[in-house]
Amino acid sequence: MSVNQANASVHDKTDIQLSVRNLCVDYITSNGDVRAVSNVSFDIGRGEVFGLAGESGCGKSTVAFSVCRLHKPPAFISAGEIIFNGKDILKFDDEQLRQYRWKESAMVFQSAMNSLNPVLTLEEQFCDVLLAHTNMTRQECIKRAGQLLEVVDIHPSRLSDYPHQFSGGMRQRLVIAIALALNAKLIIMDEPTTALDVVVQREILQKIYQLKEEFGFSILFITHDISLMVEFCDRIGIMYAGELAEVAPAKNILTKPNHPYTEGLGNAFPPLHGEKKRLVGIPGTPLNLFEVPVGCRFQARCPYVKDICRKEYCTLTEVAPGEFSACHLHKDGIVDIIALEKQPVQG
Amino acid sequence: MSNNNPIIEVKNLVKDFPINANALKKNHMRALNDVSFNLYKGRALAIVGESGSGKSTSAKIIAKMYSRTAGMVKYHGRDIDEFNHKQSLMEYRESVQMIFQDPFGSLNPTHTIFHHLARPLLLHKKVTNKADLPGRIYELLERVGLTPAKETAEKFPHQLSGGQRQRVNIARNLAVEAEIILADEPTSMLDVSIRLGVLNLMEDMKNDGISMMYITHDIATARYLAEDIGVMYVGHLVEWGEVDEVLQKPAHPYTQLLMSAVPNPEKSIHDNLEGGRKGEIPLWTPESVGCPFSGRCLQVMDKCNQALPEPKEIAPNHFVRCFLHE
Amino acid sequence: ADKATLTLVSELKPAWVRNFNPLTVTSRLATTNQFIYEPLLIVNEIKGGAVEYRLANKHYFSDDLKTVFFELKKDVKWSDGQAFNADDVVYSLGLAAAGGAFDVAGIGSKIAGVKKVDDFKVAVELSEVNTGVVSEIVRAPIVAEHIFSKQADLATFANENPVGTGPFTEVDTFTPQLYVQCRNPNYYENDKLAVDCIKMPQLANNDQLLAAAIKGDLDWTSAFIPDIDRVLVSQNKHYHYWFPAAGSASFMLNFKTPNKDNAKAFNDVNFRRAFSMALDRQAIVDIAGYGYWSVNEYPDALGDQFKAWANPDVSAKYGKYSKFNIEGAKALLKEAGYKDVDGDGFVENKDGSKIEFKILVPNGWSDFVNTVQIGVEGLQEVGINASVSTPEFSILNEKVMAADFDAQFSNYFAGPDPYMYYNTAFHSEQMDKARFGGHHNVDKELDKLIDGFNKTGDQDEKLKIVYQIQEKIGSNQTTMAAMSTNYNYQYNTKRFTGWFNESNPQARPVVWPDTPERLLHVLNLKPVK
Amino acid sequence: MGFINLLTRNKKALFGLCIVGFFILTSIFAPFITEYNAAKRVTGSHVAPSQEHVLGSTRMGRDVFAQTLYGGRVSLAVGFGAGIIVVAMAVAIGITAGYFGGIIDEVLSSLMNIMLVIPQLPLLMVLAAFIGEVSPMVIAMIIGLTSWAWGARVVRSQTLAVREKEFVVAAQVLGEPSWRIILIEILPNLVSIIGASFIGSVIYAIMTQATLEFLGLGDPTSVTWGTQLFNMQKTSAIHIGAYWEVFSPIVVIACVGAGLALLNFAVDEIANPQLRSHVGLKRWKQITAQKEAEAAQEATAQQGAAS
Amino acid sequence: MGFILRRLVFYFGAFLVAVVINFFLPRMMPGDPVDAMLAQGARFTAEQIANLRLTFGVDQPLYEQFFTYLGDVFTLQLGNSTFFSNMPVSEVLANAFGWTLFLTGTATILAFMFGATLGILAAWYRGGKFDSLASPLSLVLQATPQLVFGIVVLFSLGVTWDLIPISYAYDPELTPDYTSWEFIKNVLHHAVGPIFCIFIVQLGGFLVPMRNNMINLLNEDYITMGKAKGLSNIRVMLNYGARNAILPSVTALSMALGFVVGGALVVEVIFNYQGLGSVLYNAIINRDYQLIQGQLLIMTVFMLAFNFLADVLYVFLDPRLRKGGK
Ligand SMILES: Nc1ncnc2c1ncn2[C@@H]1O[C@H](COP(=O)(O)OP(=O)(O)OP(=O)(O)O)[C@@H](O)[C@H]1O
Ligand SMILES: Nc1ncnc2c1ncn2[C@@H]1O[C@H](COP(=O)(O)OP(=O)(O)OP(=O)(O)O)[C@@H](O)[C@H]1O
Ligand SMILES: [Mg+2]
Ligand SMILES: [Mg+2]
Repeated sequence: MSVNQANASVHDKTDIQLSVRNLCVDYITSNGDVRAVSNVSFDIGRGEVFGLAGESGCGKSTVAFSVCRLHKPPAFISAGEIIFNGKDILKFDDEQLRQYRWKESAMVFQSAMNSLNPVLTLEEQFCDVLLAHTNMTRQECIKRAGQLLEVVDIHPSRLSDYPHQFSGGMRQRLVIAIALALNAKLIIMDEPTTALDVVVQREILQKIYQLKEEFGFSILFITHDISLMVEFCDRIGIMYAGELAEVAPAKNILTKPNHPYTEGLGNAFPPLHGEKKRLVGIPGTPLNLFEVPVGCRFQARCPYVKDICRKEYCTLTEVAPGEFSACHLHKDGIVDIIALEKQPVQG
Repeated sequence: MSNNNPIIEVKNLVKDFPINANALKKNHMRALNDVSFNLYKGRALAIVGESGSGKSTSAKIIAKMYSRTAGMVKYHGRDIDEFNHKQSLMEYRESVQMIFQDPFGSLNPTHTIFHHLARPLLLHKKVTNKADLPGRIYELLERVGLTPAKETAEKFPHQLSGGQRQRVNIARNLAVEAEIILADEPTSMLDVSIRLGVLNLMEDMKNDGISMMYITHDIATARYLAEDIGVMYVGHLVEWGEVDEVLQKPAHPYTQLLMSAVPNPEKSIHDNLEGGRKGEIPLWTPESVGCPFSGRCLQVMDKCNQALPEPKEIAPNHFVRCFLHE
Repeated sequence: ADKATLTLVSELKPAWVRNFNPLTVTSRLATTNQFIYEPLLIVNEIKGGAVEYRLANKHYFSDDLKTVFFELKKDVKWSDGQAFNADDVVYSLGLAAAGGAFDVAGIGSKIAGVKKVDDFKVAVELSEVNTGVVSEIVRAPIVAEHIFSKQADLATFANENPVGTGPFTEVDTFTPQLYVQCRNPNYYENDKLAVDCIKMPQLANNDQLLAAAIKGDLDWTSAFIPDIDRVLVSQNKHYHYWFPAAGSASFMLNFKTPNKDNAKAFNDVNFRRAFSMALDRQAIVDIAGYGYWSVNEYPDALGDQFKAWANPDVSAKYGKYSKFNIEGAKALLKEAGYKDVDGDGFVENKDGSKIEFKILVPNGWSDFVNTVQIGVEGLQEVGINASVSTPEFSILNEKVMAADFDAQFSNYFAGPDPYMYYNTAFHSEQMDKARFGGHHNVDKELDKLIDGFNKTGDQDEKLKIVYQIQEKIGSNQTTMAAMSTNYNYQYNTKRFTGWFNESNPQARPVVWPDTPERLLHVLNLKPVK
Repeated sequence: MGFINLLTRNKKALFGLCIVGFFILTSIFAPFITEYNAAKRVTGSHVAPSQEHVLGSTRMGRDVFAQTLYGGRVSLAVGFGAGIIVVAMAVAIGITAGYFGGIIDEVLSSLMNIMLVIPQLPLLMVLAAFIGEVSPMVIAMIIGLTSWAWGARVVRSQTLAVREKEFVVAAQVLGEPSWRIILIEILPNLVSIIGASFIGSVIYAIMTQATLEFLGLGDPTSVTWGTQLFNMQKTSAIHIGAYWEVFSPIVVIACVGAGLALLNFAVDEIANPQLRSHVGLKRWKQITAQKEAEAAQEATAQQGAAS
Repeated sequence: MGFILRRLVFYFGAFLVAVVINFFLPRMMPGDPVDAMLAQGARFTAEQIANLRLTFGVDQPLYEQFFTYLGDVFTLQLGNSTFFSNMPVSEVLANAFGWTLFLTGTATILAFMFGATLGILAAWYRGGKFDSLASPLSLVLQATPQLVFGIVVLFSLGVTWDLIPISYAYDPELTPDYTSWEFIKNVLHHAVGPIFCIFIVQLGGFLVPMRNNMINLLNEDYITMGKAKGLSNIRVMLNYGARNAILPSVTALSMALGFVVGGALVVEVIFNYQGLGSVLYNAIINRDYQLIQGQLLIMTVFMLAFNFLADVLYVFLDPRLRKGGK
């Protein structure tokens, strides 16, 4: 693997909040080990919203969990560095880690329904995190919790309620409020709104954006809805089968894809306006991580596959300023994928 | 709208569910209120709306999974209640089939794909000679793109991916040669990259003359697949009609809100929502009056809280239930 | 000085409830009779029915044998100081004569009336001549008229602070786990009584009794202790035991069995004799009986307790059928025409019909169950297809009384003379009243002989009758004797001496409440210095 | 089948299966293992273990080894027989209640709940006393007929869960008859909980039978582990020091219980994949420990280099 | 509150059914107290037996007995025990009740405390040495009959080594005095053996479910969130894990406590402990109808009471079952 691999970053060093370097995560299973995240590198700047998109199972959550070092037993970080504010969190001891969590980087999970402890009141769930990380008294904690609730438009009097007494959207906002409790510098959001209706989803994302502007934290945003991601993120990383296929500014990702997979993703979303035509999406099925081929991982589904793709691994390289792609097509100087003549594809 | 006769005609459908029932008191919620729509041969009707708005309920009533509280459902002009005897019920079941949301839950993990396809064939006597069975099954599997068919047939559901499982479900519907397919969010649990494959397959079936009801959260795919669309809100069909007409010129404030909320790469997260504001979704009961959206509507009027507006055809094949269009 | 306290177990109960009313059989404590209420006299069974006078001085029959007179001791006082006299006896026996729930000795039908002759003499009129009745009459408790006659309801009267004539009337301690009865200050034989108090620890079952005995806590018990030499005596050198012969126990076939095919065999004396010869009595005694029993080879199953009554002629004539002899049994069966026709290893009737039966024995009576199992081993060996069945006691009882069964194994209780045994086991009137006469073989002549036993007061006459009875039963092999059973009795010499035992066989040594002789026993004990 | 495969792949299950299998086989082939008749006197009383009588003899002079082997036949048969009855009833009642719901469910659920609150052992004791002469098979029947409630409850709730699954709805929409849905679609999905309930019932039945017989409510002439205990108690085998008579049945009961318990543990893991402790976990632990050790080494090396 | 009310109705129904069963069960048993005395070798003449039967009054017709019984149940007159020398049944039970409650209650609560704690630890350190040893071991112990432990403990600790008493709840020589340390020590000494036997068997019943629950829970998002919050391990384990995992165990505990009253029959019989277990055993062996009835009745009442308690407790512990919010 190339050591001097390009870092998918457009930031200068001082402005970087989080820098993931060659992250490899393995799942140790009884059927053998699988590398679910392979050589992933990206940076997130201060105040930036960085999106990770990709099919189910491509390793998005695994990356997110690794950034908080929350990965659970079968997952094992086998290589790489995760540098937060200049320190490699993979080298933290337990106490450092405890301090780092939530204070530096907080996390909002996919399902708010399940990420609040059903038997504790909100007050307790706010206070335990405040008490664990600050010197506040309980009284102060309750006050702070009240303020946080107001931030997400929930009345502070409801602090004594239990999670089940809130609606799905409110719960999601509650989790966000808890994530804001310690002014964390990075908030990781793993599909924070997938379970919600579009109207609620938009409200919440607007709220998050507004809070981001106010508090200036960075966001690692994960979803598989690319349309949404394009609206919400500054830059987007597209993952395929544990690897970053492409990193580019959000605006370009659909209009000017640098990787056949990105292009396929773009084509998988029928438009809301304009002419109706038959779309094909991406043929084939996602890669089985137990059967990783030599060469490019996307080869089996790629309409432009060439011999080299079956032989050589392709690293993430900068193909245009701020745009990175892991595709052999670029090596050969072919940049505009859309201009390529398409081969007929079977559904 | 096509001028041939509807295959399914739903008229003023009402469905109540008991809630918080105890021995002393029976409370009800109204899951469907005065809902009317038709299904036509070779056309798809998409039903969109937020969770709990009654989409699945209406499909399940048509499939005779639920009884109805009031209103009428006709199949080729006959009340579906007439299909209650063993024989006629089987006939009806043969015509009306469903595709479910959860590709994991809709196949029995303890049986092979072969079993899943053999049952409908045998049950509805599509195959009378057991020797023909494998051939017919392989044929179906090939038709839904599950090749090699023989190997797929021997697999268990957990050995297939989500998309493949939905294809098996579709094959199941093809097996009985159903006339109507009620697809309840068939792609919502599928990955973006395989979603289209399933949708295309459904489109092919529709083009082969099957009548389809497509329930979804995803307005973009609704537009992709369906000719007609209905928008539901809290048990009410608030706006319906030809799909592009409704989506390009949403007339009901709720439809407008929905359209402005749909993720769209051409928009920005900062764009404001239109037509309505955030708020609680009301619990509709048989006693509730007025328009269900009145609490969130930006253009709410007094009468909105007093009566439910009647449907109005504001353009050919474009109906809306809103006092703004009286 | 320390009191001489004797620890005894005369009853196994889950808790002690304070009740010393001798008229409530199921609830009174086991130390009520004799120890609080002395009897008129004690019939010493071991000494062939010799009489030991207690409250009475003397007793005799009228010439027509229809009345019994009891003359009472004059120096007896109730423990509250009141004098004991004929009124008490008339009152007490009157209760019994009236029959019903307070007739705890079950003599109501045998007594016509009770009369006071003078202050110290009582006449008991019998309903018919019965020279054996005294031993039954004296089982009715003699209570204090001045206390009992004042009670509103004798059935619920708990008599918590008893006033009695016996040695231990003062209740010293009483808890559900332990109670102590101490010396009656007014006891008429206080000079003879060396034991000051008797202590009764509550024990619920044999295992606990055994555990307590091993620890040396108990002085006098009558428990069944398996393998007593290894289990108890070897653990505690102060323990001794004596197992005097008690009743007997026999197998029997139901002559009236509802099973027609079995009935053919059961009614054939040769079959019964072969059955008897198949019983390995020595093994039964040694294994099932731990050697406590003795082999019973009396043709009439009489048992060792009544050795003196046995007719040597009968033994000579039929004794061979009561001896274990597999080959003999086989030969006898063959001779009588029982053959294994179908080759299943078991013999069939002459007409080829099957003989197959179960021998009933009550569930939970382990030693008897084992006995029957050993018996069955022999039976199967000679080709008789018998097996064991262990129903609940009450079910067995009902079936046997109703003659709805094939075979059973039963023990017999003995009295001072063989009358009780013969009467319960062979008298046709008793067959539907208890399990003892389960063979249901009705023999009117035999009935008459048995009835005659108590119609005479002459001992020689009685012996003659018994000889005749034995001839009848022996020739018929009505039952198949297995063993003479034994009384269980263990004693501890650490604290007391004077125990009855083989070399001092003064009376039955048992401490259970149905052994009046225990009064004699306690009076004989002396504390060890 | 997959189920069997899973069972044999699980170490605990395999161990449990071996134990139970061992006792089943030894009792089935008892006549080939011992020459003695378990119900007959073959030697003296309480003979200590010797070459001839491997586990000594009882008071009645019966061979303890033979009794334990033959006793296993009856005890295991009772266990498995009762287990089958329990499971059959639990499944029939539980599925009916769960699938049909409504008033049927109300009635059957009440029945289950009432069965559950009636104390079991006393009920068994009273019934045993009522029947009078309780052969082991009768005990199996009684246990079977009184112990289904818990299993029925579990089956019912699982049925409720499965009934909501879309494949059941799909079968209904397809027009499958109810009996077919229950037997073909739902039942196979309950296999693991039925298995767990079966094993649990077998354990319970073996224990209960032994207890009833020990308390003297069984048939003392039958040869079972329970009557072995009863007889050893009655003959004070412990006081005599005939430990072989005491411990033979106790050890086998405990072993069979243990084997079945291990099996059940494994069935639990099969029913609930989250409980499975995979080989991966162990390796994960090793690798993590290794990496930590390396890191520590590196740290000290760096320190060394720095100083 | 509707939930609680409905449970109460059920419990009352169950109680009535239990009363009926309690009445008929003992009467189905063959024999009567006199038979029982005879079976124990008592030596009565036929006449004596007849007289004895008079004292038990079992000759009323069944239905009359039933109504008398029904009336008596509600006035707590449970009749007199024949075996306990005519003591009122209520008194016999009252005497034994305390001991059983003490014995089994202590053992159950200890088992619960140890089981729950060890279960939590086993799940937390899942796959570790402790887990792979303790969890199967406790299950194995649970599958071993109390009978076995009873015999082994009694004869090893009690008889062979003479470390613990083999009978009674306290030394019969002592007068009960619950304020004296001597006496309490004696009581404890007597209870050690039986408590141990009950404890060891019940341990697995709490440990394994607790462990399994906890393992399931540890995959829940809120546990991960607890960790992500940077809370200490102990806090996550207790407040997030155990607090939730304990819910089902609380039901199990109340059920176990419900069984307390009759649960330890075998152990009580083996250790001659004067609790309800040995009372029941003796009552059955001695055909003491009234006592069996009374005992079954209070066992059922206890079961129901503790079931009810479990329901209430569950509502109390699990806020999701409480109504409220807005
Ligand atoms: N506990 C586990 N054991 C083994 N493999 C796992 C485990 N968890 C995840 N994986 C594998 O790791 C890969 C990445 O999983 P991950 O959850 O990160 O995907 P994702 O991109 O977040 O998917 P989704 O969009 O569905 O959340 C997948 O192939 C998955 O099969
Ligand atoms: N069997 C039922 N019993 C009681 N209430 C029901 C039942 N089925 C549905 N409901 C209620 O009826 C309303 C409509 O439900 P339905 O499933 O039709 O919604 P939906 O629009 O399909 O939602 P989703 O998008 O989540 O599937 C909901 O509030 C639901 O709670
Ligand atoms: Mg994910
Ligand atoms: Mg739905």
